Amino acid sequence: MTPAKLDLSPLRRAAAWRPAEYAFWLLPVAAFFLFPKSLALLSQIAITALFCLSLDLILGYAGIVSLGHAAFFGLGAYAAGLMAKYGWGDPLLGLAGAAVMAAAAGFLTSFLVLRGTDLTRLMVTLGVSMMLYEAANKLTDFTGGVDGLQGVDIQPVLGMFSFDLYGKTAYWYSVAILFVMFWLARRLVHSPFGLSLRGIRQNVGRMPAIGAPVNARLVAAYTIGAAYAGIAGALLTQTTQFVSLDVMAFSRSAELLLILVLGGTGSLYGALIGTMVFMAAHHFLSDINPQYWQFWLGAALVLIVLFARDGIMGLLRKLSTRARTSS
Amino acid sequence: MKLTKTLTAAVFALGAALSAQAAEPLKIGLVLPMTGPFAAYGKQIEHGVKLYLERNGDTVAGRKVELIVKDDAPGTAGDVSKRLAQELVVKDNVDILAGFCLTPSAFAVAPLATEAKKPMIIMNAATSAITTKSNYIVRTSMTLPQITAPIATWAAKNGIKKVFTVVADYGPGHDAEGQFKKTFLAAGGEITGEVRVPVRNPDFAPYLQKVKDTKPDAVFIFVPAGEAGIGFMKGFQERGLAQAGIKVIATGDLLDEEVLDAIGDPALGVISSFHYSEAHKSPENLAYVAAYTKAYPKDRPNFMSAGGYDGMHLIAEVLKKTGGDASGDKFIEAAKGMKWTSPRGPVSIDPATRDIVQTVYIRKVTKVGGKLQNVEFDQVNEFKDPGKQ
Amino acid sequence: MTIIFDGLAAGMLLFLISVGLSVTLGLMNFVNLAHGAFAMLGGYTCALLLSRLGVPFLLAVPAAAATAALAGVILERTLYRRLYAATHLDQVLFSIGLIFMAISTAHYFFGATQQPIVLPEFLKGQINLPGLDVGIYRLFLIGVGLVLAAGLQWMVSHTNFGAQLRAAVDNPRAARGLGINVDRVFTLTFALGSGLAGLGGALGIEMLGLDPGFPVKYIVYFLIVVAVGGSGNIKGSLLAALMLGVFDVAGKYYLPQVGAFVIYAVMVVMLIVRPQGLFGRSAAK
Amino acid sequence: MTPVLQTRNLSKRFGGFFASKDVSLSIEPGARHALIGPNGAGKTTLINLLTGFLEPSAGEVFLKGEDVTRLAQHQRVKRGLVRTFQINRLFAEMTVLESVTLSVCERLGLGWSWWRPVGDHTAAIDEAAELLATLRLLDVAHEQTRSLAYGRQRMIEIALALAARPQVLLLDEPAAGVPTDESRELFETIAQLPRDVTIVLIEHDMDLVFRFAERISVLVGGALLTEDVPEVIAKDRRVREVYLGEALDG
Repeated sequence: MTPAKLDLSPLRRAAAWRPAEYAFWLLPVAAFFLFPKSLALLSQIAITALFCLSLDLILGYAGIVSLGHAAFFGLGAYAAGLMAKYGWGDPLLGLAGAAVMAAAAGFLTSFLVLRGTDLTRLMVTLGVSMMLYEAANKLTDFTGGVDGLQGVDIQPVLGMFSFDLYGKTAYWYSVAILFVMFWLARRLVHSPFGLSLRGIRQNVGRMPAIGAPVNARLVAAYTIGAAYAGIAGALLTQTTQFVSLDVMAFSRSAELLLILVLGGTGSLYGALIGTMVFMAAHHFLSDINPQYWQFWLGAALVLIVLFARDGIMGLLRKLSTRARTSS
Repeated sequence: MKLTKTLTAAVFALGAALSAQAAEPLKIGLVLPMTGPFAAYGKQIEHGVKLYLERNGDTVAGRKVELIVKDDAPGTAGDVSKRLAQELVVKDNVDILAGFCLTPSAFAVAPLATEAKKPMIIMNAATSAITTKSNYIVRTSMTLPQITAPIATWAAKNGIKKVFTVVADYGPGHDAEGQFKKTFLAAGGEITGEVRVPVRNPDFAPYLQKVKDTKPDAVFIFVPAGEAGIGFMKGFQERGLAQAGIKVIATGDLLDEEVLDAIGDPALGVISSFHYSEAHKSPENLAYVAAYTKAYPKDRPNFMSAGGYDGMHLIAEVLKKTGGDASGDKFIEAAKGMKWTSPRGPVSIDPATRDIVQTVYIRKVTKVGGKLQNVEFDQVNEFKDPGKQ
Repeated sequence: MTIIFDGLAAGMLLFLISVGLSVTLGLMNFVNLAHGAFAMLGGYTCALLLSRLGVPFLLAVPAAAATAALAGVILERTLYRRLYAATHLDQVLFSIGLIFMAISTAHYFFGATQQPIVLPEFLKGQINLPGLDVGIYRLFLIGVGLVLAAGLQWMVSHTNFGAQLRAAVDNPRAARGLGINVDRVFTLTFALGSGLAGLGGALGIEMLGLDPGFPVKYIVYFLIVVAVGGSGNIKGSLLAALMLGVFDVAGKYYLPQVGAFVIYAVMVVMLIVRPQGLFGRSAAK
Repeated sequence: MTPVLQTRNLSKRFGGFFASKDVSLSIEPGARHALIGPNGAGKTTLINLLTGFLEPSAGEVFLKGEDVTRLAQHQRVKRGLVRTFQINRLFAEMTVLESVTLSVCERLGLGWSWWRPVGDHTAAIDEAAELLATLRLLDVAHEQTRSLAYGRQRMIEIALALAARPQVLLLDEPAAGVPTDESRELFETIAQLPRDVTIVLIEHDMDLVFRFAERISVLVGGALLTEDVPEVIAKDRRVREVYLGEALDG
């Protein structure tokens, strides 16, 4: 007795690609031709976007706040860097190694963040990342400490495209990886697994009552988020051929959280757009006013919170509804 | 150094003659932390560079100098520095990369300098190995072993037998510790204890207590200039270590002119070795300090501004020599062996290592006209970086 | 013994600079990461009064607290008020924005250098007892901290204002119904929180230094104390701060190679054992 | 016949206070069983103990003869023991159809499937739609849950539980806060559930209880006072005292 009355297509086709999405992914192609001399910045935007996506998976979907996500980014960065230093310089192999490394760490630490309030989680993730930071700082022989890890020798991508001064290879490589990872994440959030994560975020108390093992799901989500962060870290290592201790710093975690909230949590495009806007604003402001640019960034943040609380995605959604209702 | 002067004059004349042909502006990209925890460093270096241009005109070998400052805050993130340097090369088409406050930013950019064949002037970062990372690197600041070894030698010669070392727990701190131990032990001294403290360390009490308990003749301290040095010195005084007969010996970073006032009187009497002091007695320095104070009345000239000033000086002199040609290979060839009299005293670029050779002074903090100053009383001439020997 | 004393003093300093946050976060449930900016304001006020105007230290410190409290009132009236109902994340974002602005402003007016401060003679030096060296300034900090903790505890649990505050936080609508001026209570509490921050900032310069990076540099420490103590709990914050101070100092003395590890490890372990903090009955509120 | 749900000396202590005390309960398959008692009698606590939301201080819970005392909540759900909540626990930002599909997916064991989008799991969606049709919620299938009126949200609370295909359904005051006419409709829906679903109900409205329940257990102070068919309970002096006493206090 399938009810003939109900049109199921809104849910059936929820995961279909929309025209705006196709248009969005033309942006990186357009950017390549429009700003051929800013590819270094554009690559780092792509990498940060992937990093931000990883936080979105755990915060925006699974609802775990973290102030220590840079730990996984850093682990990935070091994993890829060390692999390259000791002869495993193939980029894709490096990404895989970084993902495995970060996922393992994510899995182990996920058990620490299952309990507690947001504040507790913030502080536990922060504490874990600070300890990793100190460890990386202490293991100077291994990581280079504050001086950074050098001698990161990356082979050409797929054995064909070597990293060049203009950053063309780095750019296409970063964008390609971002796209593939985004595509996977997009599948994931639209799947029943993704739906269950949304369920956990919206009402964690109900999930066990419909038979969902909440802790196991959170562990899985956290592990996946960590793996994503690890891949982003590895990309940074490979495109800059250097690892600085700063990859694990608190400021990186905090800034990331900022970017994500700015873009809007719980929507993958929010993570991407937030990164683009933040990094571009950062770049232009600091170029115009290298000493005091932070003031304007701060002012922008305050205004956003006061007048556009759901982040950029929320603003866009509001605008599109308004456009629809008026037309 | 009469020879240097004549040489400089000759080069100057030659450069002036050739300058007419090169008319394109000379673009210099300064990669410096202008915000964040190391903002004070970036500011000082920028001051140095700008002061040079102010005093000597902003046209070098006929080319007008154009500075492009990029904020690589926090200064320790190699990826940021590298991206900015890459942009400077690719987008802004700079002729010379300069600045580089901290070691990781220098390390991260080094391969880029090699690839782009651009001269890269290190104006502060002090890890010894930096100049080995690219053949296009020249340094006008100092290296840690270079400023550390003399204090160890001095201490051993002046009745200090037992030393406790306290260094910040990061690369440069480890370098300083290693060099101090090496030199001091070789000179017959004894290390009674060593401790590495976290870089961001609000309280030195436990370490100072440990020092006090082991009763050395002196404590050797290396921490990044800033609040760590202040905390150490204040704690040192509070705890009465001086009364217990313990001296402080340090590299000059601790007593950088910018933080000296913030440390205040507890700094009096501390002995350090360093390459620059505001109180250095030479006509060059007197004129330099006067010009600096006039241009930046809020700040005091220190070793970082000297690094920036001399970096710009080097660029200017090299261009005069090459006739305005700033291409990597020519620039570096011309820079090798360059000698001049800096506000800090006579300096030169070691042709073999492209690192700076300079006089390192032993100084004591004294009040001069109501102002705390590092007054020099001993020196090691033409001292090369011992880290590369 | 000296080590324990030093640990207590370090802990008390932690308490002094974070108790204001405990007030705003715990009692008002507002994640004010810009806490450090208020502390910095207090610090600069104190430093300037001391060095430029020659105001005595014991006057400059309360003046610093008052300035920070005043700034708190102004900002609460104009900005913070709008965000009481917002999510914690929004509050975090907002206060980070304020931090950025505060850093740049301080940088602009005072430069990036460390501010000098000279303590009055009677707070300098050390008293040497057999087996125990007591730094006078440290003793002073411990005294101020204890007085403050006792005063706050008394105020929250025994005064009319404390009762009004608790009612206003638990249920603003009901409190309004009871004739409590909720807006005023919140403004005053916020002023208290920022005033405490200013006080901590002023007292902390001697040991922590003061430059525009201050609000970010010690943010981690504030948060640790508040999280471990259970936010909003004066006694909890005090105990947590003292414990962290003692662990930290003792760790550094006996196991210097472990260094900064100790404080984070202690925090993580404590949070896992007691996710609500030491005394976190109302922490989840 | 083996009882489908059984407890043995189930107790829960908070400090010195017994929220549940030595409750031994036995519920037959297909039962329509009500739990009543004054406020604070421990009805919700009992449901929390049965479903694993709370861990008992002593005693056991058996489901279809199996000891489930140590099983986690979701494992009991998998075995057919499902509950609703006194205060709605819904997915505010999902559409009604999404919410119910989520619950169906969990039952079908699709919760770990991450490759195919929800929209491709047609069986799950069809089943969710069917359930909505039964509960007369089709017209709001694509509305966001939070935009609905309270009465309908209460229906979704039940729909989420039904999507888990319970064998034993524990309803904690399903009509709480629902206007009278809507609550009647709601109970009609409950009454129409097939007999292979055993229903245990907490309800304050005695009218509804006596109309619906076939057996009633009375809880007082965490302990089981008595259990019988409605006619007997209605005449029980002790029960009336309990309620009368409460009425006097109130």
